[in-house]
Amino acid sequence: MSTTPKLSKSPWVVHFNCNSCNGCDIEFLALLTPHYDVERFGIVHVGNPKHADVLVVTGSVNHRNARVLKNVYDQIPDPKVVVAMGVCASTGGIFADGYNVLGGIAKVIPVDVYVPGCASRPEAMMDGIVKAAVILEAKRRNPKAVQAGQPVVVRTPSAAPAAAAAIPQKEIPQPC
Amino acid sequence: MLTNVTEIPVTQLHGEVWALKQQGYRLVTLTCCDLGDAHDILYHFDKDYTLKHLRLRLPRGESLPSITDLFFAAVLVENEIQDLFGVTVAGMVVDYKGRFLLSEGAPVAPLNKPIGIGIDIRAKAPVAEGGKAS
Amino acid sequence: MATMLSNIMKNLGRKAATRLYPFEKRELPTTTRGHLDIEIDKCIFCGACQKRCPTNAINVTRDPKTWAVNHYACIVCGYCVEVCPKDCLLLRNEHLPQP
Amino acid sequence: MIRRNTIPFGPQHPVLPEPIQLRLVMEDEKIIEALPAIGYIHRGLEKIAEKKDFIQDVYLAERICGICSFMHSQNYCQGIESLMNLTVPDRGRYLRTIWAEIHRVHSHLLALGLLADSFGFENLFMQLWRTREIILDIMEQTAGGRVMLGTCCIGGVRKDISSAQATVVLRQLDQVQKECDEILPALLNDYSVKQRTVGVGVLPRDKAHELGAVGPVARASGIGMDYREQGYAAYPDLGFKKVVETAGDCYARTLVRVKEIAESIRMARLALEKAPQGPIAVPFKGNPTGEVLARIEQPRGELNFYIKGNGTRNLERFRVRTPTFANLPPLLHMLTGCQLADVPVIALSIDPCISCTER
Repeated sequence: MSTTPKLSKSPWVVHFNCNSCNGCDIEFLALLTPHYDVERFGIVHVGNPKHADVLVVTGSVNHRNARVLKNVYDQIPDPKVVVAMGVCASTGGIFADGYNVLGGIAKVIPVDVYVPGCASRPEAMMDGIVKAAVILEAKRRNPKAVQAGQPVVVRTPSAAPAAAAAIPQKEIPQPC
Repeated sequence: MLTNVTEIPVTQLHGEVWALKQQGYRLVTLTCCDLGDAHDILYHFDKDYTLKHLRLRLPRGESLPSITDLFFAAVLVENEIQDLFGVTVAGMVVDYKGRFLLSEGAPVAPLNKPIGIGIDIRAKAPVAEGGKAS
Repeated sequence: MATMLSNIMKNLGRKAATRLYPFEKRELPTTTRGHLDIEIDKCIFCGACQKRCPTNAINVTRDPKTWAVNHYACIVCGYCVEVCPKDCLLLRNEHLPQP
Repeated sequence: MIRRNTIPFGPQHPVLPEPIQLRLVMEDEKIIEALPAIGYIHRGLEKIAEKKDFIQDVYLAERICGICSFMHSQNYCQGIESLMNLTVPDRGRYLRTIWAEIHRVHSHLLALGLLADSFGFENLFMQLWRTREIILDIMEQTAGGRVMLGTCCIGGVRKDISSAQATVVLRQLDQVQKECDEILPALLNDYSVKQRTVGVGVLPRDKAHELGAVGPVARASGIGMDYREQGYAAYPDLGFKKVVETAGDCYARTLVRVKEIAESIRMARLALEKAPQGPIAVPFKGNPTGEVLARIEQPRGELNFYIKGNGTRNLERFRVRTPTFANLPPLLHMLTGCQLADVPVIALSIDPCISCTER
């Protein structure tokens, strides 16, 4: 498997339910259970952010939990990687135009990996966490990349109209 | 369709709710709708799968008497109405003072219809506390 | 205690339940909704999908003729697939790969 | 001297998959008063529903909660159907029942697994969730989504279950039944489990009624209230039997769920076998007008949607009262007087779904 990283250290994951409908949360929990069993990659789900390398966030940000999310993020020691799990965490998804929803978690913390899907499938989540492990490794080798505000952004969803154009999409046929 | 609805004035609310409690009804929930100049508040009760509704019309600015002394189950929903519609509910057993579902930075009374045309009540509050920090 | 012990003994003899993704990819059911795709040659750029999309994930322009989906806003509900007059939208059953 | 302390339990707590804070006023180890602080997952769904049109709201309603997603959309569709005087074809009713009951099994297994995790029985948690994966496979095969089925639509359902699929599903349900028969006795008869659940978090019948408990919480306290008795969807044809227990403690609530799993599997099987052939949905025209309080029995209890249409594509008001919202006041009653170490077990014995509660 070319995509499988050399996990010099197993990434420990802390999960934060931000504003999610539970769909992605239970799928994330399903990752820990026998059918998917991410512990075979050394991925351990921990409760304490200070133990963790990877922050997995499900759901979008609202006015009350934005501060909490920022707190959890700040407590994770460097190098750290943030995975936005599901469309709500990426862009706000179906709740994007709610009055209490600020949008994707990128509004509050820098995001490295986006995982699509509503709810994200465990396989997609596994791909995302494996990707996060690669980025974690890169950040560890090159601490400069760790500087806040310069995350290794893998993909930018349409946070800004300009960024939307950068997404590789199925589109633009030749006008006939 | 909603049947079995009794329209009552605010002053009779306690008496009616008390009577229903005596008959063994269970409070299902409250529903508030914004009518523009007033709030339409429905109390849903249930007994053996039969629903009974009390409906009262509360002009804007008036406060709603709480029924939490009769039905403690109403405490969450009354706080919710206070948050989302800006209706003051008087005499609640537990009062979250408008910070039940919403917090600082969130819009005020977001479920009210905009008064007049062109005012978008859903306009987002500038930036939340978390947004500033990043 | 005894009931659980017998379960544990049974599990020892059983085949492992784990699906070895990503080393072995399981065969997905044909009905699965993975991600949205389009057969762009059939598209007439009517914009029906854009209008119906619950999350405004689809953006269609007539001039120039473009059809774009933001996969990170798409909830894969399949409503657009139903309303497409040319049946050119389809749901692939594998999930969108990481870039 | 006994001092009073206030302990915030949550919002991020290892046993809670979702953020809810319980402010516990303690005297030593005993809880004097409990108050919930919610709002961490408030999304403003009721307002979003007014902005989207009523067909898009089916998908929105489904995303009120990821665990009982199908039943939210089912209730919404039933509400709109009653406003528009639509009659769902027989096959549509049966298919809805099948998915709803399969969903209930998955939800109960999930809840029981989390309960096992809350008292440190991780092995049982893993076993229950392994069994639950079979249910998720069924849903993926038949509906296309593991969690979000997206099969319910106004007027019926969007997807049919072919007879070939039905055979596979029946076989898988057998497997679920077999595994449940193996695992669930461990939950019910194990000495250490009983130590943690019997007599803990007692909710007497009169209190349950007064505080408006619904679902398994009410049924464990002796209130025989299950809206499926009223016969929506295909329940009248399936000989539904409700499960009622009287003890009112955590063990009784677990027992209710365990028995309901068996009943749900039975009904899903029966519905798969009995489902008549025919159309699965009726077409509809126009927009909903009027108001209705739609009700349904969800895994966690009775779900109420107040839907008010005004003849346009957008709803005037959509209000959601989910079962956990009704079960929170009883939870506060159960917590009062118990010990801090029992809080996770009691909280998870009502199977809280905070995403539902805050919408």
